Amino acid sequence: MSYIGDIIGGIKTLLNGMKVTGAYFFPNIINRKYVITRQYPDEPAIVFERFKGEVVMWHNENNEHRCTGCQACEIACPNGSIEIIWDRVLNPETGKKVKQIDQHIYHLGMCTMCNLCIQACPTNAIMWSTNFHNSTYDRSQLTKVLNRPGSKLMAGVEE
Amino acid sequence: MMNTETIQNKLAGIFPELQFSEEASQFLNIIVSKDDYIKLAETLKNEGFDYLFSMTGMDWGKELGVTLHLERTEDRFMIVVKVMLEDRENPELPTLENIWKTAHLHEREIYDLFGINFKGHSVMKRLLLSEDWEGYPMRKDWMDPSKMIIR
Amino acid sequence: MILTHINYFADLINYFSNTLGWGFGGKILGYVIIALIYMTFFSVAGLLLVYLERRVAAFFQLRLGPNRVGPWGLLQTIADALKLLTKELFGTDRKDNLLYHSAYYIVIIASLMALSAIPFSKGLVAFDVNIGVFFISAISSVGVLSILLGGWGSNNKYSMIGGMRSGLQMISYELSSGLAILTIVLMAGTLSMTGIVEQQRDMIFLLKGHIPALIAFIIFVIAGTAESNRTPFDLPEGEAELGAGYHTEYSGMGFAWFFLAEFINMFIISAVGVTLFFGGWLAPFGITDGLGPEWAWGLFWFFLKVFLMIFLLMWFRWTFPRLRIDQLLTLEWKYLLPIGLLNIIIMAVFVYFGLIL
Amino acid sequence: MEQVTLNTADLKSQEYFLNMGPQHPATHGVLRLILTLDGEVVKNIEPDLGYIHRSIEKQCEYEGYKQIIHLTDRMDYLSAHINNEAVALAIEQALEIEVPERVKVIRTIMGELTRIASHLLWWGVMGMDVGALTTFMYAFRDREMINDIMEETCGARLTMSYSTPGGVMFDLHPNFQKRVKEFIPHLRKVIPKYDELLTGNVIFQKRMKGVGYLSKEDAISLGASGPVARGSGVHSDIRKIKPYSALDKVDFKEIIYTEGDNLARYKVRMDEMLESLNIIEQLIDNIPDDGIQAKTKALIKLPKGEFLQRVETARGDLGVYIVSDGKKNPYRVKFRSPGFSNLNALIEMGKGHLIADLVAIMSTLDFVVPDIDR
Repeated sequence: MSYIGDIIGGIKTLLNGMKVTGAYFFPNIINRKYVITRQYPDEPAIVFERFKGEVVMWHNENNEHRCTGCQACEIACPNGSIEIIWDRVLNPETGKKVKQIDQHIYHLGMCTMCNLCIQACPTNAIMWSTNFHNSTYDRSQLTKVLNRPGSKLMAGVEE
Repeated sequence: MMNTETIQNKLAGIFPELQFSEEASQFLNIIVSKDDYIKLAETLKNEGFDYLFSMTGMDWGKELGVTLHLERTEDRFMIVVKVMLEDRENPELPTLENIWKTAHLHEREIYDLFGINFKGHSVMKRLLLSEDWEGYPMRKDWMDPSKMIIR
Repeated sequence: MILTHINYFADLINYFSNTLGWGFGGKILGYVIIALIYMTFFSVAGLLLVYLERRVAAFFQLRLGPNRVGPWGLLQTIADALKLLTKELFGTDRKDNLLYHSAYYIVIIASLMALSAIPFSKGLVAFDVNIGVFFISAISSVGVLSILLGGWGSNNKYSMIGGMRSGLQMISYELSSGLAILTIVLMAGTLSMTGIVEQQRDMIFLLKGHIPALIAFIIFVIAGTAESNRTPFDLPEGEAELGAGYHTEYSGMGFAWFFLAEFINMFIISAVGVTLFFGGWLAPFGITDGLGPEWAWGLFWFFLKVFLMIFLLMWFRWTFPRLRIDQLLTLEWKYLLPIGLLNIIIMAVFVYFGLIL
Repeated sequence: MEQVTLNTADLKSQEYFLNMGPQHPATHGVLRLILTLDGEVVKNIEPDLGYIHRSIEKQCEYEGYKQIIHLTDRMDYLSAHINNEAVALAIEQALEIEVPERVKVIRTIMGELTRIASHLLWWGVMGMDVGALTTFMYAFRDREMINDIMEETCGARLTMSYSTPGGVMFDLHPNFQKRVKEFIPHLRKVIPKYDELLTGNVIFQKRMKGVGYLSKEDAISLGASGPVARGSGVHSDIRKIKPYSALDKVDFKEIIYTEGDNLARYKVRMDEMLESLNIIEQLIDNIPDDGIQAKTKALIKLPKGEFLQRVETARGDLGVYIVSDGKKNPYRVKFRSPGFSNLNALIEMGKGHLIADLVAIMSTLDFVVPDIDR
């Protein structure tokens, strides 16, 4: 009689499975109870504050940043995503030559978001932004200059 | 339970030319010549080292080599077997495929990346790289023409 | 046999040929109009079913499904069809052109023909033949030919395996569904689809034939699912195994025809099931009798029942894993067929001794 | 009259080749198997790898020790954190650093969460491979909760790069404990449902039972590890054999099934999820508070020598073998990936089965192709 028993037992397991899916389906029909879809442009995406979107450089309202051009981030980066073009400029007040960044170039396309540059930065000049709209039509647009045009080093960071 | 002394004494009795060292490693290192390699592998398998944890191709600069990590599943005792090959042009070793089946893919990988030819292996073809690839990229003297890795 | 039923399609042809006096030309015109109605129904129902499937699947899977194009996403499948229409038709290099291209015509013709014998409502059946049930099961086995041809003609090993599997599967399961249908035919005493429906006025066959009818229904549902190539019997496609199986190498409309036909086949299986077991277009317990034109209520009840049946098939699809080819045959030859044969004997005995209700 | 006779010797069946992959739904990535088939029966399997080979081992020879870690995320991306941990542990072992207790506990919790996430994804894909498409979405719903926990603390959902030599990147987010405590009962509630949906299903049982048998001896000889070996009754859980991080402080049992078939491997993973929950539950309430970073130098140089660290990833026995010559770059790094050795087992197990079974076997081996190719 195991022949009949097999059939009945088998059908029972099948019904069990249908019970599980049905228990999700019918509430979903009525009030979308278990629906987990987030319709992104209509509903905002959940972005956590620590999300590693891209590296940005902090600027204050006077267009000043904290990057001294020490290149610690460039050395720390495993992929060579960061290149710093710097120069020594004569400081008129002290009369000494001071290292100053010209361009802090960041290749987002090569970045693996490993956080080592930000850990390495002695002056907290760079940080993560939670921006995730990173797609572009052209790969060259992923190469970004982090310091804004005309920005200067914030006073007091050098010490 | 097996420990370093017992296995060392046992093996030294069978293979007088083996070198043992425990320097700078957590395990007993056995350095074997190419000729004793297959016999040592068989002996170790009979000693209960039934789990070939990994087979690592090595380029020591002058010579190429293979490092085996062998483990007894019974008491989880691990030893390291190293074999060095002076010949960089046509390095050859007998295959371990028949002793530990897992060597099948590991040996193909080593052949692919280091160019060590395992005699008697059933499918001695390139595994990761394409058939027409030239050179053995994991060797230290391999130059990367595209400057992809070595900046 | 002279058909005494009301048949609006026959009336239409009669109107053109006799009332208007257009003779043979009027007949042809009538046929063309009926064909157009059926083709429109074919595509509209196909697209709606695709939409329904996606929506139902989405709710099973905690998603929303298509909801952007048109109200509730209703036009999504039309947009998809437009996309498929404009796509390039390309296949493998050394395909057998004749077989490859005839495959999708056969599949459409087979399902359209099967559709013609299904009574949608009182008097709404294009081909009201006295052997309707027999006709449908004969025609639906033509469908397998297209899959075999598509699988073979594509010159692709995955397609071929899919086609071969399908041949095995559809031919075997044809037997069981045939037996299940015969069980009901025994009870009805007629092979005519409209006749079967009319016989269920007092009680639907599922209740009338109680135990054997219930077993026949279960067998029919399983065999029907297998015949329409749906999970758990979607071996010819077997997504995880064969990519897309027999239609791997079809693109654009070639693929779309297969896709539509699959859904129409599901509709046909459900419609046959509803006609045989649930009284077709008859209202349950006659609750809407005399409340307006019978054909309109008939349509409503028919499509409602078919929808519920289709929903059952969809529920299967989104719940069960797929069988293996040998298990598929084991199920058929060791379980369904013996039980079906036994069942038909039981039914015969019941009918002979008047044990049915 | 002419006699027509059929000489059966003239009837020949021919074996043929089938390229399964590199683009194929069942290979979960770009694994290519060259199958020799007789009808639908698999006669021989020859894997062709390297479609996602990125020479991680070679790259490591040109990176500093801190910089290796983020590369390992990309190997077995489903157990990214455990890979990170393996390298971090290897470096710590070489430098003889004692990491703070908090770090150990955090790493263990994260590791177990990663394991659950990986097994959940496997469960969903397993269902898809045998044709039950709905499992995938259910598994992803639950996995998403883990991903959110990860993102909140580590800033990334999959490739966390969370461990560093001597510690972890960030401290735990204040919400971490709350979210984990929400997740544990949720998973405990849904796993029985999953069992009803898939495990108990008669079709699934028939597909799994007795298929892809791997004997204990073969499992050891083929170098199988992780759930594959444990499904064949091999005591192979590194968490038990050589406990690392905080695993020596927790009480859990190693899941071993002895049947050696698909169903056994399936059950090992299902039970492991619950066991991982147990581990997390024991640790989550008393995370010590003694800092997240041991003192390390900015530029790490390992002493001369060879260092092997083994951890149990979701796939099995991952070995990180670092040969150092005292410079700032390693001389040679070898990742003994579990998937690579488990692939050996597929070659052995798949022979003589139908294609459909091969797909199911591959699914129970739970390949992550970047892990095989490295």
